[in-house]
Amino acid sequence: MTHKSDYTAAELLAILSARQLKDGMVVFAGVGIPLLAATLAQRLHCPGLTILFEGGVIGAFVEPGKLPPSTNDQRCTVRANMVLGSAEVLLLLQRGYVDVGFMGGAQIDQYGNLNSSFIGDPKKPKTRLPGTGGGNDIASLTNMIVAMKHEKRRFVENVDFITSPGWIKGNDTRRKSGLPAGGMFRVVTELAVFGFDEKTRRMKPLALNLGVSRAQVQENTGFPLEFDSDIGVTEPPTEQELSTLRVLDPERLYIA
Amino acid sequence: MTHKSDYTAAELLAILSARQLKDGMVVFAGVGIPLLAATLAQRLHCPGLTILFEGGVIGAFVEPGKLPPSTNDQRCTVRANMVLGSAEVLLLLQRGYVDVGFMGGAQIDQYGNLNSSFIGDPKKPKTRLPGTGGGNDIASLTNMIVAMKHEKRRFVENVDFITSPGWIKGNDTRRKSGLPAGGMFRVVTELAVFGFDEKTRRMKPLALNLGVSRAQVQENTGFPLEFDSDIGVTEPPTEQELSTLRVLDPERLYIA
Amino acid sequence: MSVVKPYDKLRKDLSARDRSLREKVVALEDVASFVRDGDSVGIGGSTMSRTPMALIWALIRARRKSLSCSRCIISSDGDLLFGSGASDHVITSWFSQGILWGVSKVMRHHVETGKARFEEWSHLAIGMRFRAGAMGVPFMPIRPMLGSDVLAQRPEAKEIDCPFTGEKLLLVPALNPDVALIHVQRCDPYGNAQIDGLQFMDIDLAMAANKVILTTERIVSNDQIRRAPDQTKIPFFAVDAIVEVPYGSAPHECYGVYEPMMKHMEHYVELVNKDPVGGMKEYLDKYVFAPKSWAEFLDLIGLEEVLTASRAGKSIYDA
Amino acid sequence: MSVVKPYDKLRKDLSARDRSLREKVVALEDVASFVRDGDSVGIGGSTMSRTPMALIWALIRARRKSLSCSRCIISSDGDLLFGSGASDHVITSWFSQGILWGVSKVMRHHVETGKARFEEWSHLAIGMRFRAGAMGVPFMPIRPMLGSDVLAQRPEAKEIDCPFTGEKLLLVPALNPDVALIHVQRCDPYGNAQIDGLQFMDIDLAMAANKVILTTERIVSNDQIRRAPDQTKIPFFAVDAIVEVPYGSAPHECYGVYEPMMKHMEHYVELVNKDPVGGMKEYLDKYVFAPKSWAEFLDLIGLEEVLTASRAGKSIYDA
Repeated sequence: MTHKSDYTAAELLAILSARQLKDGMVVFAGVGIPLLAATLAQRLHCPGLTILFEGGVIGAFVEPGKLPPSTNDQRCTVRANMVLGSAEVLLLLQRGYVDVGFMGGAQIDQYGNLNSSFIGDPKKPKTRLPGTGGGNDIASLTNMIVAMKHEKRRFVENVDFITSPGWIKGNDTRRKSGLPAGGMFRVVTELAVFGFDEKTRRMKPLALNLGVSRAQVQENTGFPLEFDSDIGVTEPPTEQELSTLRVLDPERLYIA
Repeated sequence: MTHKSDYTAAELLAILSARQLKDGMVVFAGVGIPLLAATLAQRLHCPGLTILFEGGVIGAFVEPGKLPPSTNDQRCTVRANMVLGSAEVLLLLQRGYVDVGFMGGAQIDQYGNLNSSFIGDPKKPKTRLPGTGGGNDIASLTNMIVAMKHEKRRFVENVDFITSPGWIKGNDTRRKSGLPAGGMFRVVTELAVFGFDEKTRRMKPLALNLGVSRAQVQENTGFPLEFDSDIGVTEPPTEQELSTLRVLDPERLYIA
Repeated sequence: MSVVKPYDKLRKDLSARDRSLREKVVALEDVASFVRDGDSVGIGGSTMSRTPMALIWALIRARRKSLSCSRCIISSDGDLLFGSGASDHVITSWFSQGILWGVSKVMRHHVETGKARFEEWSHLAIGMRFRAGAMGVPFMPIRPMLGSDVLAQRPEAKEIDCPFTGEKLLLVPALNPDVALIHVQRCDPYGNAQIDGLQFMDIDLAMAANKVILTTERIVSNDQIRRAPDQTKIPFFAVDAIVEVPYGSAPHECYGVYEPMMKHMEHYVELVNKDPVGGMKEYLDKYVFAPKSWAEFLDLIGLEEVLTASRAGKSIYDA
Repeated sequence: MSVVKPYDKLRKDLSARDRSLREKVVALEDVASFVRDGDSVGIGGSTMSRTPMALIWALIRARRKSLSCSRCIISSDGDLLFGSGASDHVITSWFSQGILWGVSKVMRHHVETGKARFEEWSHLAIGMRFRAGAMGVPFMPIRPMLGSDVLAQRPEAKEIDCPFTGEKLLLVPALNPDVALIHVQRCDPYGNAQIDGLQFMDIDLAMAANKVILTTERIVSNDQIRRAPDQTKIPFFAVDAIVEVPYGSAPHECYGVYEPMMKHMEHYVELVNKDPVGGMKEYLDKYVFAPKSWAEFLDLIGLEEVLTASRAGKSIYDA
């Protein structure tokens, strides 16, 4: 069994997220940890995982050591089943062909809304961030898994700006906004794995990572969390998961 | 000089319509006489004529003796610049890339409206005709040339059913219906060539074919025509036009 | 009632489909089990080109009925669907056997006697209805049909004033057939399909339908597909069943493989236009119900005609 | 005022273009004459892929200004457009140098000081804006952006209740740029263009724009195009000027030809993110204004890096 000192936070993130994917799924993956985790899943328990990339790719097998610098690069198309226009691949989400959208996040709130546009007032922002890309489309149209670093400034009660909608203001506000399908499903961090309450749609810890306490999770979160008394603990990364992951990213672009 | 007995009505139609086309034009051609006339123009005065076909073809050169049985057949694609989806080629009309739409017609009225859907009451039709195909789209979206046989039952005051709109009810009724672009431009028959009055949008003879009298044209037309006193006469087919045409359609599929 | 599926229903139906990477090759006699009486059926190709004739033949043999069939331009396949009783409703822009033979007497017989409906839209309207369906939106805006009597017959479409420009526009409703029937030149056992040459509306149709049955001139390996992924036109997860049927469009054409088998077409037209009921029965008995297999049907068309059509079909690449 | 061109204007502008079959090859130094200060400019490719870098380089050298630039995802090309003063308005879904380097300091500097505007739409929304423009309709319906603050910032879009289903929908306005800049692998002297691999939104962009300038890795004969007409992605009559520019996307990538020139990109990012004003000036002086030709610019990137990128670019076909 591996110990916490055997892997980085990013490696843990990649492995725990990879485990969320099931064989035969159609998953729309963002760049970075999602791309890496989906590719990892493909090489472990999901040989029939179909990965979609925003640049217009269906069913690629990214080559070890040749991670693409974005999901719009030709490296994303290696051994793909289909290469198509980028609007077309996004429309697959709208039509409903995709099981899971899988993204990273910069800032998230209690309802799973993501911000990647502004820090501070959008009219006079402290920081202008790069924006949505396909994030808004993916989050609006399918079930989402987000992998992100767990810091208090990233886990806030309400995001400054909803770039990619989660459950908006909870309850049925997402559906009422015109988004009846999909929604935030899982958030994976180096501390824990989260789901969302079926009714209130607030974020809820599902399992703690090995060696992480409830207090530690709460301390790093900007809003109150409710822990079930019987909350479980995630299995730590296996040797096989770690070694496969490291073959994929030998330069440690995303797992450092 | 050729004489009237040297060519068929269909040959005259094809040749007079071909002359309406100018080099460099982008023309959307229907099957039959239009396809033949556009191909003829390409081989005579319009080597740079770009012919579009409904099946999804840009810039084809149909082979002599290999006339396609429809504009959706592979023979339409010979030496084309581009083959694309049939919705895409129709959208080129909507966007405005096409100079002229060129069709045959079964029944036309004083405002250039075409009927290819019903004879009699559409609710209980005497005859159900094949319908619009791309005709409605072409007529709605671009400047039209129609080549058709001149018979009283085909040239009616008002068509039973507007399948492909010309000037609707004349004046600005076409624009008011939501069709500000294009409109019926020329009608070519074995008797005469017609245009449309700039204001009233009624059909108007522009030139008589050789040996055809005004009375003969009026007799074969189901609505009153106004002839300018100085109305001209079209040049009869030349030997070169006829021989080139006959090479294109050696089996006389369309020129019999 | 609106003809448009509500988004909830559209998503629910699609998420219930098995979209995993799996082999889906079946026999031609099995495809009828994918289609229920009363289904709406989208038909690929156009006129006499890449018509999924073997699939239509198989559905008629299985005595499917009350199908509502949509196709951009329908020809003798439409005749057979009406004449066999498989369909009593066709949605299309043009319906006859082919321009060379005038007006189909079979279509006329069924429509003029009220036995069946021929619902007419403009060609672009049909395309945009499939496209809206493919995109997961309830409509597409277009300009054609405005001002015409084609529109006057179509209460299913809605005229609006554009909220941006104030112009008149027509919204045509999404069409999401229960099943799409499509014939392609090649696909792999998962359903990744490549279509050469004329595409017609097949890509939108495939993405719009809730089930896709492909026939293919040949099945190739997934490796071959992955060598040129930008040639894939329909992704495997939109496909539910695959049958390898060489000459699967006969007597119609398949781009780059064979031209229409015109002698058989002329024989067909003569038979049914002389007598749209008796002639049709004779044709169906002899060419659809009697043969034991598609190969036997091809044999009835005749080897010489099949070879002539093949030679002409490949000549597209000589020019 | 609506951002959408009325249909009358759209048609009039297009009919004024010379769409005849004619040769259109020009020199790189001539392309600036096709673009006026203040024009709206659509940029092909995405992120670091098939970016029309040589065209942007030429426009900056010609001191074009006040361009309103739209691109699905914009990267260091956006930096250069802001940093050089060529553009003060970018319409996109994502703007940074590339995911590897965090947030662009150049973008931040210009946007946060109010020197320039970064107008954000969802990725699909940008695509559907080009598509509406390409189709000659004033809008397309989509579902994303609803419920988000991205929409709250975009009064140009209109929320409606669907007239068919009653559902909420968003209508995004057509985008018809004055000029599109697109880089392709090959085209003929008329402008029939083939694009291998990733297409991004280039086809819609080309059809939507009122003028298209292509750079191409190589010019091929019209005969070669006509041998495989189903590989043509942009028809000649949508194209107004063509420049043959090998490595015309450098230091970005061109599918199947070269990967990004990452050492140069890293050098660039380091320079401008350290000092978005001075570093940018230094970069522009050295790499944009000083070289006498595009070949000289490539020489500054360095032969070894260009060759490395080429070898990697072609390896896509080995896998």
